[in-house]
This record gives sequence, C-alpha cells and structure tokens, in this order.
Amino acid sequence: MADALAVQTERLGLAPERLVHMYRQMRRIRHFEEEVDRLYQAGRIWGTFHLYIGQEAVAVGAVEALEPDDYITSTHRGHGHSIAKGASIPLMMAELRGKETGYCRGRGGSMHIADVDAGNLGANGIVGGGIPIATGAALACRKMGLSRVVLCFFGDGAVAQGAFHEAVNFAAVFQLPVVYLCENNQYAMSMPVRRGLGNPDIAARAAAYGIPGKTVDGNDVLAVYAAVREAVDRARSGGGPTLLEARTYRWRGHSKSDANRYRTREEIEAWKQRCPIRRFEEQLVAAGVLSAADVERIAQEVREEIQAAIEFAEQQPDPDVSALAEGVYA
Amino acid sequence: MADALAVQTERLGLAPERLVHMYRQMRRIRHFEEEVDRLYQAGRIWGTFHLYIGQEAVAVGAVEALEPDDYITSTHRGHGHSIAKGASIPLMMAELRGKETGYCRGRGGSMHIADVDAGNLGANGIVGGGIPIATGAALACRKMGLSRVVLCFFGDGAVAQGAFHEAVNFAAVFQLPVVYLCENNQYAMSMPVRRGLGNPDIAARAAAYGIPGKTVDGNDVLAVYAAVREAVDRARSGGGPTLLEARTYRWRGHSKSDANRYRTREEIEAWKQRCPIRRFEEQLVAAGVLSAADVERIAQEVREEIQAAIEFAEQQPDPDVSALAEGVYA
Amino acid sequence: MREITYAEAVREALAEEMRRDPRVFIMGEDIGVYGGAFGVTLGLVDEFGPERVMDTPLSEAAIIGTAAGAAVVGMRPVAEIQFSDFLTIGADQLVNQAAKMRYMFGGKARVPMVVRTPAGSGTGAAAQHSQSLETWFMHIPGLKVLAPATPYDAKGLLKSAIRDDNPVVVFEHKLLYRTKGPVPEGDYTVPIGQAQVRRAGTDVTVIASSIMVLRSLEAADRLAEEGISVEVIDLRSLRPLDADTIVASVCKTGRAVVVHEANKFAGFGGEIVGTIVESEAFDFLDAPVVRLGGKDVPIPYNPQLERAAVPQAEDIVAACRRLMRESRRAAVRP
Amino acid sequence: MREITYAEAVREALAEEMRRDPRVFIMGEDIGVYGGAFGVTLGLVDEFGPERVMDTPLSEAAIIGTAAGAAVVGMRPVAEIQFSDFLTIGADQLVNQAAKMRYMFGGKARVPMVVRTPAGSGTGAAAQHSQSLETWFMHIPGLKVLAPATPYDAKGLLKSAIRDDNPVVVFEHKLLYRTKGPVPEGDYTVPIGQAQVRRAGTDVTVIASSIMVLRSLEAADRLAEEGISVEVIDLRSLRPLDADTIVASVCKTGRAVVVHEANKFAGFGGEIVGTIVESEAFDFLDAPVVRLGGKDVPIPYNPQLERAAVPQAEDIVAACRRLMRESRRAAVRP
Ligand SMILES: Cc1ncc(C[n+]2csc(CCOP(=O)(O)OP(=O)(O)O)c2C)c(N)n1
Ligand SMILES: Cc1ncc(C[n+]2csc(CCOP(=O)(O)OP(=O)(O)O)c2C)c(N)n1
Ligand SMILES: [Mg+2]
Ligand SMILES: [Mg+2]
Repeated sequence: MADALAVQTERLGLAPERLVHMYRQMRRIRHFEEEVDRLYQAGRIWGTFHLYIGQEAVAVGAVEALEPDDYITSTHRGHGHSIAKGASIPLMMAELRGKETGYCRGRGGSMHIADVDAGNLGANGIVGGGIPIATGAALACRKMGLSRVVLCFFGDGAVAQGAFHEAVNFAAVFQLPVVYLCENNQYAMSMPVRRGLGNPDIAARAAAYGIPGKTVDGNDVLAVYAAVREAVDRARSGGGPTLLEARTYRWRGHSKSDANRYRTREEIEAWKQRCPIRRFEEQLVAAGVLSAADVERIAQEVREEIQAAIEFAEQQPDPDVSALAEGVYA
Repeated sequence: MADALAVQTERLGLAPERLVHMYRQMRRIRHFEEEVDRLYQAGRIWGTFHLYIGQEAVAVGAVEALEPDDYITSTHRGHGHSIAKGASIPLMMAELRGKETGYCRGRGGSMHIADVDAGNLGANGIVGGGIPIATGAALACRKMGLSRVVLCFFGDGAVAQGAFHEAVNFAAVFQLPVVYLCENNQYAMSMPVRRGLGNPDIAARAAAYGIPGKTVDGNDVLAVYAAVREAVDRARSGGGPTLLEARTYRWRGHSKSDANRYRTREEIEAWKQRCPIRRFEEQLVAAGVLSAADVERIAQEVREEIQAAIEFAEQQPDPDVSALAEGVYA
Repeated sequence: MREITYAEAVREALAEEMRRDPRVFIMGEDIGVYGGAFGVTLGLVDEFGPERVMDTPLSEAAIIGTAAGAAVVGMRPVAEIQFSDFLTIGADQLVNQAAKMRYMFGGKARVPMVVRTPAGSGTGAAAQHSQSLETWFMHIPGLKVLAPATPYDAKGLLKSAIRDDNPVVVFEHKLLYRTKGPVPEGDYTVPIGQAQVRRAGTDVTVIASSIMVLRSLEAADRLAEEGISVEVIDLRSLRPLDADTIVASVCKTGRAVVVHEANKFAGFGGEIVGTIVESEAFDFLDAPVVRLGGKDVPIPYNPQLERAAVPQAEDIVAACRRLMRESRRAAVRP
Repeated sequence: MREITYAEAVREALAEEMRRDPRVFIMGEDIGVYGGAFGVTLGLVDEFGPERVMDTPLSEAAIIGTAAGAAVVGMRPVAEIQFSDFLTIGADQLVNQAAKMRYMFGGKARVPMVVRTPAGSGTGAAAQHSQSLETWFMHIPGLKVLAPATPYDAKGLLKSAIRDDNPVVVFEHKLLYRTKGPVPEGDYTVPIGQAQVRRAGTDVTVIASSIMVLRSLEAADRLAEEGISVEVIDLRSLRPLDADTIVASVCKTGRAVVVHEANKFAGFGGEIVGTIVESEAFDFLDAPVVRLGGKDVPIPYNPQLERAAVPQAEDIVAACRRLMRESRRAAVRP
C-alpha cells in the first residue's frame, strides 16, 4: 500500500478487505440510486424519493464505525443509510415497488424503509423527526444495560427544527450513547445553509449543549469513519453524545419535483469533481489495494446484483387490498 | 451622588428622577406580588399565578431601556413585566379577581395579562410560547418600517423548548430587531438549570445562532439596564437580535402547588441577602439620590396605591355569563 | 370564462392580495425561487421580492408563531406549511397562541393570519405526507377552517381568508392543484361560512368537501343513470359550518351521505350527522345518515392500498344505493 | 374495600407496574422530588430512583419522542405531559412517529408506550391549561385513548395501558384527582375497549366519560326524583370505542344524550351520534340524539364563565327533560 493510505488505515485499524468492502458499499449505493431514478423515469416506481448520490461516503464511513447490533435512525434521504447498515437490496427494491415482500410490506415506501430487528429504526418523512427517536433508543440502550450506540443521521435542514434542539439537549443532560451526524449537503431543499441557519457552522452548536462537536469532509470516507469511530467509542464508554457535521453535496435534485433553480450548474459540476467514490477508488488503486481489474469486476458485480434485485422485485406480489388494515396495532 | 453610582448613571444617561422611578417600580412590583399572595391565601384570588418576587431588577431594568412604543412579550411569571411596561395596577388587580373591567375582561387571568395597544403582547401560559410571537412582532416592525424593538422575556426552562430554538434562529437569519432576555432564576419549577440544560451557560447559546450573547447580574437593575440598552440600540440600528441571560432567583415557590422540596432554605436565604431592591435602595441612599424619608414615603405611597387598586378591583363587576362567547372572533 | 388550474387560482389570489394590501406577505419553506413543493407560489418572488415572499428556515413552529406575532401587531401574513402533516409541529403556536390570543386578551387583539397547506392522499407520499387533519382545527374555537374544492373557490375563499381578521387555516388537496375550472380575472371573494349546492337532486344528499366533492359529482352522474337523483353539497367552509344548507337539503331528500377523506373515526363527519340529527331534518330522515371517511389506517404507500384507504366514487355510489334500499325498511320502523 | 383517591390510584398503578416489569419507567417534567404538578407521582422517586422516575428537561417533543424511541427498542416508558394542552408541542412525535411507526414499517415494530396527562377545566388555569383534546388523538389510527372516571378504572386501565404493545394516551381530569373510590390493593386490570353501565335506567341513555360521568350520575339522581329513569354509560375507553354497549342501551331506552367536556363542535360526541345512527338503534330512536359539549370558546379564567363553558349536571338534567318532552312529539313524526 502507498504510504499515506497505509499509515492512515493502519491507525484506523482498517484491513484491506474492509476498505474494499467500504468501496463496494459506496458503489452499491450509487448504482442503486441510479437505477431507482431510471425506474421512476420508466414509470415503474411511484410516489417520491430522495436520491443519496454524492453523499455515499457519509453513510458508508459512518456505519462502518458501528458494531452490527448498534442502531441507526435515518431520514427521507435514507436509501444510502439502509444499504450501509446492511439492508437487503432486493427487499428495498421490493418496497420501492410497493410489494408485499418489501421491508414495509409496501406500506411505507422510500421514506419509511426500516428494519428494526437489524438495527435500522427507520427512514423518516419528518425532517428532524428521527432525532428524538434516536435519543430515546439510546436512553433504552443504557437502561437495558446494553453497550449499544445509536447513530442518528439527519440533514442540515433538520438543525432548524425544534425537535433537534430538544433531543440533543435531552441526550446531553442524560449523557446518552448517541452520535448525531448531520449531513450538511449545503441545501435544505432550496434553502442554502448560509441562509437557513443563523450560524452555518453546525458542529459549533455542540457547545450550546455542552457536548463535543466536529466537522469532517463528508466526501472522504476514511475521514468520516475516523470521526464517527471516535464519537462512537466515546458514547460506548459512557462519554455521552457527540454532534458531527459531515460536509458533502447532493448531486441530484431534492426530489423529482426539483428544477434546481436555486443553484448553478457550475456549483454542481465542481462538487462532482470531488466525487467520494472516485476519490476513494483512486486512493485504493494508487495504494495497490485494488487493481483496475478489481474495480471493473466490482462494478460488474454491483450492476448484476442490482439488476437481479430489480427482477426479484418485479416478480413479487402486490399487497392484498383486503389486508389494508393489518399492522396498525400490535 | 457618590462617585461610583454617579459615574455609572452618567454613562448610562440615567437622570436621578429615572433612578427613583426605577426604584419605585421595583417596590410596586414587590408589594403587588405580596398582596396577590395575601389575597390568594384569603381566598379572594383563585386559579394559579407565579410570583415575581426577587426578580424585580430584571423587568424594571430591561423595560427602562425601551422606548414607550416598543413591544414586550411576557411569561407565566409576568406580573413584574406588565407593571414595568406601565400597566395599570388596578386593571391588573381587576383581572386577577376575574372582573369584567380587568385587562382581559376576566377571561385571561394572571397567565394572560396583555395590553397590545400599550405594547404588552401578553403573558403566556406556554413556556417558550411567546418567543415565536416576539420574533414575529419584530418581523412586522421591520416590514412596517417602524423603528420599534421587541423585548422577549422568558425563563431558563424555556431554553429547552423547540420554540426557543426555532424562533431565535429565525430572528438571526432575518436579523430582526428583537432582544431575547432569559431570566435565569436557577430553576424551571423543580428542575435546576444545571440538570435541565446540557450547557448551563445560557448566553453561550447565542453563538449557535451567530448572534451576540451576554450574561448579566439580574439582581443589579443598572447592570440589566445597561445590557438591555446596548442590545436594544443594536437591534434598533439594524444590528439584529441579541440573547441576554440575567441571573436571578425566585424567592417564592414556583406556584401555589410548590412545597420547595427541590431546594434548601439556606439557598433561598442566601439569595434573599442579595435582594435587588434593598441593594438598589442602598446605592441610591448612599448616593444621596434618596433620603431615608424618601424611601419611607415611597413605600407608603406604594402601599396606598396597591390598597386602592385592591379596593377598586373589589368593586368591579363580574363578567356577565351571557357574554361568555364574546371576543372569540374579530 | 377562462379556465385555470387550482394552483394558479391560489397563486392569483396571493398576488392580487399582495398588490392590494401592503400588509399582506407570504412566508414558508421553499416558496421563493423553488416555487413551493407543488409550484403554487412559482414566480411570485420575482414580482414581490424576498421580503414579501419569504423563504423561511425549516421551522414550522416558528413559521406559524411568527405569523401570529406579525399579525397581532398589524401585518397580514399568509404562511404556507409545506404539507398539512407538519401542522403537528406548529400546533401549539396555532392552537394555543394564534387561536386563543384574542379571547384570552379579553377580545382586545386581532390575529389576521392565514395558514395554507396541502393535504390529503393520492400521491404515494405515504403516512407522514398524506393526512387530512381538518377535524383537529375545526375543533378549536378561534380558528376558521376552509377546504375549497374548485379553482373558483380556491381563489375566492383565500381572498376572504386573507381579509378576515382571524386565523384561518386553508386545506388544499394535492390532487386538486392540477384540476382546471373557470376563474374570473381580477377581484372577487367567496364568503366564508357558506356551503354550495353543486348539483341539485331529490333522493339523497351527499355532503362533501375538497376532493370528495369531485368524487361525489362523479358518483351522482353514475347514479343518475340508475334513476337515483343525488344532491351534492360542497361545504367549502368547515368552520364555520353552513348548517342551514345541509339541513334544508336533507329535509328535502330525507337521506344523507357524509363523505370526507379524513379518518372516519372521530372525524368531522360526526359533526355533520350530529347537526342533521339535532335539526328538524331528523323528522324527515327515511334512513340512517351514512358516513364515509378514511379507513382506520395511516395512509399506505402502495397505490392500490392507498386508494382503498379513502373513499372513492364507487364507495359513494354504493352508499347511496344502500341508502335507497334501506329507506324502504325505514318505512316500517317500529 | 379501602377507598383511595384517583391520584393515589394512578400512583399505585405506576408503582406496581414498575415493580412487576423492569422495562417500565416513568418520565416527565417535575415528576421526581416535586411529585408532579398534581402530586400524582409523589414519593415514587424514593422507591425507584431517578433512573426509573426521570425528571426530564422542559421539552414535550423530546419527552414523547424519546419515549417512542425507547419503546421501539424494548422499554415500556410512561411519559407524563404536565398538562394535556402541551400535547400540541409533542404532537408530531405522538401522531407522526409513535402512532404510525408500526404500520409504516409493515407491522414489524412495537411501540409500547403510555402518555399520561391531566386534562380539563375547573381550576381557573384558563385557556392554555384547561383543554380537552381527546378527540384529536381518537382521530389518529395507531393510538389508543383512555379517559377513566373512577379511581378503580384509573388504576386498572393504566395497568392495561402499560401492558399494551401500542401507544396509549390516558387523559386524567384534574378535578378527578382528589375524588375517592374503592380500589383493590394489588394487581388487577380493566380491559381497554369496554364501556361500563354505571347506572341502569329505562328512559334515557346518557353517554359520558371522565368527569362527565360524575355529573351524569348526579343528574340521574335528580331526574329519578322526577320519575325519569336514566341509564349512565361510562365510556372509559375512547379509542377503541365500545359501540355494542352504547347501541344496546339506546335500543332499550330509545333516547340518548352524549356529553363531554371537549368542545362540542367537531368533538367526539359526533362519533357517538354517528355510531348510534348507523346502528340498529336508529330504528328505536324516539327522539334526536342530543350532544352536550364545551361551548365554542377557549376556557375562560373567571369561575362563573369557566363553569358556563362546559356541561354541568343541570345541563344534563335539562337535556334529558327536553328529550322526554320531545319524544312525545317524535311519536307523531311524518
Ligand atoms: C418537518 C418537515 N418540514 C418540511 C418537510 C419537507 N421537506 C422534506 S425534505 C426537506 C429538506 C430537508 O433538508 P435537509 O434536512 O438538509 O435534508 P436533505 O434533503 O438535504 O438531505 C423539506 C423541507 C418535511 N418533510 N418535514
Ligand atoms: C410547554 C410547557 N411545558 C410545561 C409547562 C408547565 N410549567 C409552567 S412554568 C414551568 C417552569 C418554567 O420554568 P422557567 O421557564 O425557568 O420560568 P420560571 O417559572 O422559572 O420563571 C413549567 C414546567 C408549561 N406551562 N408549558
Ligand atoms: Mg441538506
Ligand atoms: Mg426559571
């Protein structure tokens, strides 16, 4: 391995296999999202969804810092979080197609994909809505004597929500094992961070709650891993919550209804130059962790995997309308 | 005047008459509250109320820094704010007695005393509930081209509310002419600040919103005046909002239901030693602004004024039950 | 008369009122250059600028609360809540502050504000973006609640709401935004508190609002072919409610179906049944009043399930048919 | 059987459930040493300590949301919202998160949480501390809503709520806390979803809940002296609602009065009228069903006004008398 990366991953305790796994995860997310968009254009997915393209390093770097039985809460832009947390892509695809065998039996769709048993407490259609949930899960982990940690994803827009404020203060007061990870992708829908927040430095808000805060390059998967790892270790060892801000960018429109009137082509292009996947790939190739052939093979495997998932979803049954009312009450 | 005070008041541009006025206002508040408590014990006031005793320097010092047509929003502990803002004590007393001629025609009671035309946008039964209202009033002042400023009172407990967070960020984003004045009286009901807030330094939260913040001795009426004056001037001249924290103490129980289980007699006594009224009185007497005789005269006048208000209220008519539904809609 | 969409009608009302009254301004998330999640405010910022078409931070409690604060000191804000489901976040400010301020202050304050918000299901946005919460706000004294069904009313009622001195909540069904209808250019208003008979009939009265008016009219067409004559009432204003129009119609037909998308259970359909039963119409009822409403489920994502979760034209047809059958039984009531 | 107060009964339920199940804990503002605004939790922190009797920051959204988060991963939180009016602040977390999580996730999550909250008027606390918002939460699929009227039910229903795997909202009327009644020591539960006939009668059925049950019984006593026999139904559980008990009673009496403190307009009384009208009881109605509820005003401070704003025993008496008169008219219905 070329020195730079070697030293860094050595320090992080990341073996080459894990680096390759992280790279593959990023590609799986990217390709999944591209296919979702294609299926939508083709009229085979309906409703709404929010693509994660451009932010892959955040979900993958962050979740890689968790133990398998740790929890996450996700957002409306949650496909990447689910995949990073180990979700089955066929079951996600089935859910987006509204199928009975999807993660939510077709009841939830893109904004509600969850797998509580696997530690994914759910995407959320309410901006900031998952922050109190994550905080409560952390409270429960402590009460149950589990050494689990909760990783809470949310966007820069959520920072303006009262729920963010109430929940982070709550976690600070009780020193709960939760890591708040804000994905600052520069915009809340059309609202740029500099206009939506009185202080655009989101991590700086940690001081208001008396907890540690840190900003990290959200397009650098290893930097995200390192920062989250540090926060997770602190949380697990009783050190309480941390507020992290990962600076990244959303390549696509906010959702299908977005005409991108609020930002320039140049800005988008500039960020695409900083593609988190290409960047990591170049590091890995330069370091000899991956060969050009490996890269092509992985790309091919990912394409095939997602193609298979699409076909799987296609063949799944729709929910039976007579079962409409199932699952409201336990 | 003895030098210290002279220099200070000179700098603040406070003529002796104003100092005396401020002193009288503090006494009026103190005595009003003592009488309200007595009337409640005597079964002549019902419902609930929250006494301002011990915090008089905050309301008086802060409101003194306003122009007459500036606005305030108040809280559940609002008697002092209303009196400082120039409310009629007879009409307040009539309201507490639930009379038709009270400020709210007997519909509101202690927690809703308001006088919109006189710039008091109302006490509020919802902790933090007045913070967005104050922010909106400031927005309107700017839109209407008025050079008015809004002074927003709230307690340390309100700082944990989502409404505080959303509204302060909103004001910071639009640089609105509002001064947020947190009366940190050490407790939110039974919750001490150090346990209710992740970071007990409330003024430090200003940084999270990119606005100026400052802590002041809430038992020093001139210090409060100076801090609020600075913030009001900044707001009026387009400098945007400020978050101030005035450290003070509530002498009485939170409300009538309070057995003071959460704090010690010693703590209460220690704070009583720092009585804001006695302290100011001593300054004024030492400085020769007031003589012992003046002090006694003022005390006497205040007693008489409040006695008269009690008698006035006693004679006022109750609302006519047939008018129950009046005033719901404009 | 020229035809425009419901969304265009709302936009026109906003523009005309802002031109007419400098105190009127609109505020909300992404209503500026983005034009709003449903494009309703598209282009308004170009004419009125960012001070009167304010993109706010992502803070529903602050949006509603600052609107109330601005209103009480003399402005006339029109706040947009991007989806009505998010009213739950600003509920304290709307219900405990805006709605009650005037009464709590002894009738001495005015809170002339409007909250516009897209509501309802049918877009595959699932449980947190598809609710119909009109009943909640109808239940709160101090608020007025509107649910226009046509482009004409969308413009005329919104203008009335903006000129009203009280907090008014306007529910705009997402599926209506693209519907077209005749809308006069320039100024006119539709009075708050008046229902409208959209179709006259003699056998059954169908009482509906918002999207359900369209479905009721469709049902009425189908039923006409079977010789069942349906009168369709569009409530338009949910609070205040126009009891007279409802009662007069039911006295005439002797049969009533109440239909809304909001959950049937504890929904405002019950208020309408109660109003009918308490009125002289009770003595003219030839059959029980039937309520149709949302099923007891959060709105699901899958389109077939989503469709099944709320009343459709065929449900209204079936209810009217059943009512015609049942009323024969009613004749032999003990 | 020994008699204790409603507040003591609630406390006993909390203590027994915490002893029984280590997953149960209570959280809220000032519920520890202070004992809660109404003294309900007084002393519990001494036995269970601050980890199981958690004084929380002043943050209703966080209280409800963290309870939901703790529940979904396996705890059984009982959150107290100091006054039910403040549910408006946590409404998103209760309605969009806790209530919908299970369904949105395909029936694969459980949210076993309880929200206890003091409700209603009569204490002079005015408009922001006196509301009755049961209807709001009854309207939300995924929630259960209880309103116990007696100390016995306060304990038994709360235990059922704590053992239920769904979010349950329990409304406790402030004026009930000091009322006394027989309550068994130790464990027992009252099933959710079952109304109870508190007094049998033959002329009129009065359907009530919470404080209105007491006022209905008082009214029934007075009416008995006039020879009017009143059957009083205590709903106890508002969602699910026990339609069978209501319908059976109305089939027997042919007359019904529905009474709640919540605002009459768009209140849950309409649901009950609708339920009666849709049932076989419709054919047995000798007179229109009467609804009594809060007047269309925020709760005022002045005690006379406050009293006049919600139904009192004399209003129930008057309604029953009117019904007896009217039903004679009903006999000659066209
Ligand atoms: C409480 C709430 N308000 C508004 C919306 C509508 N909405 C959905 S996503 C979004 C922007 C969120 O921005 P951010 O938190 O930065 O996440 P991003 O979309 O950038 O990933 C908005 C306004 C919502 N879903 N919830
Ligand atoms: C939103 C809300 N939650 C809870 C309450 C009940 N309550 C009334 S005052 C109070 C404490 C407020 O503390 P603080 O803001 O510090 O004001 P203080 O009473 O100390 O003046 C509480 C919990 C309320 N009125 N509103
Ligand atoms: Mg963003
Ligand atoms: Mg305090």
